[in-house]
Amino acid sequence: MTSLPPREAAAERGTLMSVADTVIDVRDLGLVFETPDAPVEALKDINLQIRRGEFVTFIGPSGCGKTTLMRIIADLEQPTSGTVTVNGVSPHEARLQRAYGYIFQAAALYPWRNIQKNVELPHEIMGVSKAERAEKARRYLDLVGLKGFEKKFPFQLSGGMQQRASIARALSFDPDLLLMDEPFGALDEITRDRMNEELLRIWHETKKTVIFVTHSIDEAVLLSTRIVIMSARPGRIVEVIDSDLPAERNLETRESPVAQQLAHRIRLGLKAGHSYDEVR
Amino acid sequence: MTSLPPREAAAERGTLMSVADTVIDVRDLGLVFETPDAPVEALKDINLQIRRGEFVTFIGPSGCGKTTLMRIIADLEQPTSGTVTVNGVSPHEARLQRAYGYIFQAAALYPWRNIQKNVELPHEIMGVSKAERAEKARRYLDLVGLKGFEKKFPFQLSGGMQQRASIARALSFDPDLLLMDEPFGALDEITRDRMNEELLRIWHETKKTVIFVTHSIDEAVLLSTRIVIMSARPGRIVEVIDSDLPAERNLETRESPVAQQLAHRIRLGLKAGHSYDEVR
Amino acid sequence: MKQGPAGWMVNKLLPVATVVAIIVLLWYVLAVALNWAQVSERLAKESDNPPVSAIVAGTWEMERPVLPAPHQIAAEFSKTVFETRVTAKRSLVYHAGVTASATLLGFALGAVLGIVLAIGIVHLKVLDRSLMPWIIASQTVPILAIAPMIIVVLGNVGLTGLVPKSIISMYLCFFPVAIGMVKGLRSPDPMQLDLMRSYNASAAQILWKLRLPASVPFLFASLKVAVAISLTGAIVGELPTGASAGLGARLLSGSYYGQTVQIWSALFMAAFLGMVLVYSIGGIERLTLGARGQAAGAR
Amino acid sequence: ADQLTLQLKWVTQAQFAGYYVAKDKGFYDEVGLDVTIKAGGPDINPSQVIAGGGADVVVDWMPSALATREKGVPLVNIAQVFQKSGMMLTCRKDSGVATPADFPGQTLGVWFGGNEYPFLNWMNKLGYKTDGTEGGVNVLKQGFNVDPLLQKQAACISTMTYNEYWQVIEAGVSPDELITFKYEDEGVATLEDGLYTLEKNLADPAMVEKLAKFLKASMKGWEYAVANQDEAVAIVLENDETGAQTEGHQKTMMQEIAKLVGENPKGTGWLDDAAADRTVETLMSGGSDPVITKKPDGAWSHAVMEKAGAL
Amino acid sequence: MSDWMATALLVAVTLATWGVMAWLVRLDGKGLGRWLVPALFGAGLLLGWEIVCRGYGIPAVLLPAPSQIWDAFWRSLPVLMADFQQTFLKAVIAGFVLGNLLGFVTALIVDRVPFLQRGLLPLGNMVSAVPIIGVAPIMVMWFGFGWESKTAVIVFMIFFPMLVNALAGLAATDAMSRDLMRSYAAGYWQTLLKLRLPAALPFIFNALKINSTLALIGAIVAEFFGSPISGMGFRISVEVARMNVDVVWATIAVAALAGSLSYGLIALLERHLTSWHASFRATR
Ligand SMILES: Nc1ncnc2c1ncn2[C@@H]1O[C@H](COP(=O)(O)OP(=O)(O)OP(=O)(O)O)[C@@H](O)[C@H]1O
Ligand SMILES: Nc1ncnc2c1ncn2[C@@H]1O[C@H](COP(=O)(O)OP(=O)(O)OP(=O)(O)O)[C@@H](O)[C@H]1O
Ligand SMILES: Cc1ncc(C[n+]2csc(CCO)c2C)c(N)n1
Ligand SMILES: [Mg+2]
Ligand SMILES: [Mg+2]
Repeated sequence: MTSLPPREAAAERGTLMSVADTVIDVRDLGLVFETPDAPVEALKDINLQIRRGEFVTFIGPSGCGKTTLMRIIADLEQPTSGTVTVNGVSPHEARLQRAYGYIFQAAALYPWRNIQKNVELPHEIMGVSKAERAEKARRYLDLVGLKGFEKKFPFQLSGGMQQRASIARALSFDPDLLLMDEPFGALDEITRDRMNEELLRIWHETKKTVIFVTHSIDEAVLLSTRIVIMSARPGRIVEVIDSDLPAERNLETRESPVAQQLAHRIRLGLKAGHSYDEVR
Repeated sequence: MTSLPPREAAAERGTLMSVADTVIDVRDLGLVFETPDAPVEALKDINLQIRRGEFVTFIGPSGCGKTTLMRIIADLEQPTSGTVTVNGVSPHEARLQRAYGYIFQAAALYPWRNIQKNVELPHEIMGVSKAERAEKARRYLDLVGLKGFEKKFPFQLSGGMQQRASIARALSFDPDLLLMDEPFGALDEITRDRMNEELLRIWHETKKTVIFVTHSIDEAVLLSTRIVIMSARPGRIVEVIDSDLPAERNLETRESPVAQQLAHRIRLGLKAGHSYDEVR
Repeated sequence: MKQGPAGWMVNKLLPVATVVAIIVLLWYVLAVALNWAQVSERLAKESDNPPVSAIVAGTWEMERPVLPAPHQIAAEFSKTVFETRVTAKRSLVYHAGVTASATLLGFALGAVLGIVLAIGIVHLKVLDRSLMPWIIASQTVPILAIAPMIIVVLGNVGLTGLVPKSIISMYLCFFPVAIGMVKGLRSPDPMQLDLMRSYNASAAQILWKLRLPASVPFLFASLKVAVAISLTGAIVGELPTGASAGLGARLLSGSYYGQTVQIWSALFMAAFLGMVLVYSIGGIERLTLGARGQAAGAR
Repeated sequence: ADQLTLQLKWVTQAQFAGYYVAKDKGFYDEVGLDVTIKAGGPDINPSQVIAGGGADVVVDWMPSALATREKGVPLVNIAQVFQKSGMMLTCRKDSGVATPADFPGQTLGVWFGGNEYPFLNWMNKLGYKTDGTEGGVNVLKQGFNVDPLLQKQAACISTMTYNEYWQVIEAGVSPDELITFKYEDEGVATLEDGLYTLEKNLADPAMVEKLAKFLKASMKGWEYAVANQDEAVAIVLENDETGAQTEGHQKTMMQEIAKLVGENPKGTGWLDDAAADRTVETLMSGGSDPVITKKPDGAWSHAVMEKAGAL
Repeated sequence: MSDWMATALLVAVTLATWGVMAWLVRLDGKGLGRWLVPALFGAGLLLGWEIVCRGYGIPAVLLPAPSQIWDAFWRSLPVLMADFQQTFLKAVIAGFVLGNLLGFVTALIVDRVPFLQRGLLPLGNMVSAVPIIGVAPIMVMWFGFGWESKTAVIVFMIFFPMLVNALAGLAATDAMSRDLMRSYAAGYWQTLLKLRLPAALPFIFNALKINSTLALIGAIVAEFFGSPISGMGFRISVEVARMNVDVVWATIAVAALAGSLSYGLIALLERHLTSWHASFRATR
């Protein structure tokens, strides 16, 4: 069970890596939710290092702690044990530096703002000029296929459209670190493919670090440089798989034997770690 | 573009069909949303008949009107043109007869009820005795893998767990007609497979009629007797594909050449009807 | 929602007119019941067996009825509203104007104070812990008891007329605003807050862009209550200075001289004023909510 | 002109005609004073206003002024406008009250707020308990108006000869249905409307001078009002900001007020020491709960009145 | 004590209180600690008050110092207790229960019958604006001098806040939750009981809290317009005129205590019944 990406993979993408390049460093992390009845051990003994420019995917059964882990990294939840650093500083400081963009599992649009204004929100907060943020919002809404819906309110959009608006919101302010919690779960296959292509392109061009949660093995294979397989109760990492796929990818890459084999490995890992049967 | 299922397929499943067996009859349906700026033509010229015991899947790009169509059938939205009957009566009367169970695209759990109580809700409404509904809730929570979470409140559950609770809620009161709007979108592959198996089993045993929305072509292939492919702006039906798969299915059925071919056809249909490019 | 004038008649006017008609009818009956004793006694002195019809008619024509009949109130109302110069001291419009200005000033002050306090409480734990119980306690101080003291003290420092009344209004009406706003400012769901945290939005930004918009429904429910209370406050403020202008003074002197009809017409004026105020808030609410497209729910 | 503020005990009405007349007819201007008249109301306590510095002179009743004095606000009577008390108890004959002996078991409306002392004293003299126990009288705190009598919620209510009594009459009750007990007649009368100022003002010659001017002009106003009642009523109505007073009622009031102001050989507003002593006596014999516990010293002074006479 | 000394002392007390409070809050006490901060705030307030009264020589008939109020409290305890019984235990409790019930039931009816919503609500708004001091004499006229008229005034006063809030609450469900109920063909009462009432609870508690203080004020003020010779409003109006301002403040203190305690009770109940509401979780 290795948790550092092999140098080769990184070198292949033409990035020079050093210790300073460690963006996320999670050590012996644990989190127990205290609830009125029994405490829930959401995460246990999590160790993980993520380097600049990596695309790491968390995959695992529903309720295994993917969201929780991501929230800890984003300083939205406090671990009960262990340490986390983001860019060498605490998640708290990293958040204050606006180090990341977060796409939530639900769209989390503000009902009183129309779609355009929802996408402009982070820019407003970060003090971007009116003209510029309007331009950016338009561009990214276009990117996610919501042109023409700028003036609509969230309740006037379908589920998938809401989710796309929230993706546009996070991408548009161009953070170095992207935390994406099942961003494409509500999209149809074709739209999803487009979004995957766009994400690959953006990641490749901008060398962002991406942490990604998905339930789709295909998606994990297509996008990731590393896949973290988790299991539930307590949530822990059962396997970390490095992808042998080249940095240059497209939708066809999924069909390649290497990809197929990778998908198989993930499926096995998931099966092994799946606690569903234990629970029933 | 045919919209009646071939007698053969029905016969194969051993069901005798007649006109009286038409559960859903949609004719020349259209719906235009009036919004302060421009009106949105969500559905146009929809014609569709669904017979008892069918498993019909709607698939199509995000925003094409799948949810809207389902909501009309459920009498949660009023069409602006055309007619719909459910079990020979208007959707309104059908709703009053509690003809269907609806699983929403989002979990729609009540925040003030714990999970057990949320699942018991329809039973309370339908006047099921305390002991019986508690028993049913427990059984179905177990079925969706939420044993041990009965006393938790919705905010203490992960996204996928919430969705599963809402599935348990709809299945538990055993309606003849199931309307399921992307029920498994937030689930991991393995859990999803289990849920698919369960759904197949329930459908087969109880001869329910199911209308199902999904973005997963594999899922559509595995489950459906008929697949309705829709396209957006305006939302209309572009193709209706009858499944040649046998009634007896399991997860492996997906790998069969017939299934593969079916998936390919769906993919083609989706591509043809996909309006994404037009929009950009 | 657009509707023609006919639609307006059916949807707005007809229901109100019906309910009003029923109330007026009941009112006449009640007037008979409440005034019966006095009228029958008076008539009994004149003739041995006064006819019922005479008593009933008498209950609607009393000079100092227990409950005046609607037409008596209407007559007094029209006399003091329409047949009097609005600047004259006998004009109800003049008195309503005096009270309305104190109400509005007090309401504005109170709303601002309530909102500021709520913002403070939501943001500063010290205030949340320390202030809240005392804000509540402040409202259990019977204002009428300290209203004269306030008026006296403010009078000493040269503040007379509008300001002392407004301060009493403010004292009463900041409370519902503060309570409602604390709830409203805390109503955004955790994910919406987390989104802001992920942007490292400042407290001010969270306030402006999330908490305040989310609190709007609470705010308006509170404002409607507050404006009604503010009117009460202004009128209470007019009580101790019973001889000055305003609806409160009108009520007091009416009450003092047993001029029931005058009391009731002042009450109606106050009620009418209150209705106008509450409806103005409602109108503003519909405009804001409409602009946010929140009239309908989420899918 | 010198500024001076007068706080009245009640709303603008003929009870205070003298001051409004003095202001309107320019009597205050003549002596070089700019007088502000502050109307009172049910919850304005003039003594509190003057203690807080909100007025230079107040119109108050002696019982409450003396009680206040014991509480540490050194009020001094500088003039006594009303020579007689106008308070009485007005009862309905049909309630069965004919003499004070019929009071036990009956409900009596009483004004509190400093005006209850003479009543309590009276009951004490009659030996009736007022705490609601058996054999005593039932006391109600009467509000602003005469409703309790009209509604038969009380057998008797407190009235002033110049005001509430006539309201009962105006409400359609004929005088022969009523029986009245004047406090003057029952020997429990206390002095009512007088002018009070703070003791420290009397130590300041300039202030005494100003007050003397004020008294002179005010008494001139009173004499004018008594002599020209219709004009005085018109002036009062003119000054009534509520626009609620009626001419008829105010004319009756003015007539009755004139009787209370009465004739004093030493001039309008001269305090009769004997009457003051009687008031003190009445207040000190208040049974278990006397209003004042010791004889007040220097609670009234003729100095200003004398000075006014010399002007 | 001279003016500037008093001022200096005042500033010192203010700063010290704030400092200690801020420190205590950082400690984030649970249980007893939670009450320490408001208690300290109150203590600071009282100390400041005492300093102002003594330092600036405020006459006791205008504003007595807390120490004097304390004395008056113990001196007149039996009287205060009788007043409390008359006003709070009789009028306030009855009025609070009745008024809230009436407001709530009216909200249900108005919500149910659209015709009434359009016909009665405008008039309800109107009635709400009728000032209590106009109503109080009328209620005394109709219901007599006893506690019943005070109860009537309270009912009148708190009816509207409950109506408005309950209506807002009943409308506060989101569309999907309502659709769920529709999909079960749930009847009116079922939707009410299982969806709309729980969703309305935060609003209803809002009204209950506001009303708990309004009820007390209403009763006290109504007593100004006629009462038997006991009751907190009676005491206040009488003792103001008798210049026993310390007794007035002692009565006010009793009122404040009773009001705060009832408010606290309601808040406790709210926390218990609506613990699921975001406002109780979002403080992280
Ligand atoms: N606020 C909370 N209080 C109590 N338990 C919680 C809370 N939030 C999450 N949990 C529990 O923590 C566990 C992990 O939840 P988490 O949301 O991280 O799962 P997940 O891996 O994201 O699942 P999914 O794929 O379904 O979104 C779950 O068992 C859940 O019940
Ligand atoms: N209340 C509404 N007001 C205005 N437009 C609406 C409203 N509801 C839906 N629409 C529009 O109707 C169209 C169809 O929406 P619908 O929710 O049915 O899509 P869908 O096929 O379910 O999409 P998804 O897969 O993303 O859930 C969309 O363009 C949407 O913007
Ligand atoms: C609440 C109340 N308290 C006292 C009085 C008595 N009072 C004080 S001054 C004055 C002059 C009347 O014209 C009267 C009667 C009252 N009426 N109402
Ligand atoms: Mg999750
Ligand atoms: Mg949908």
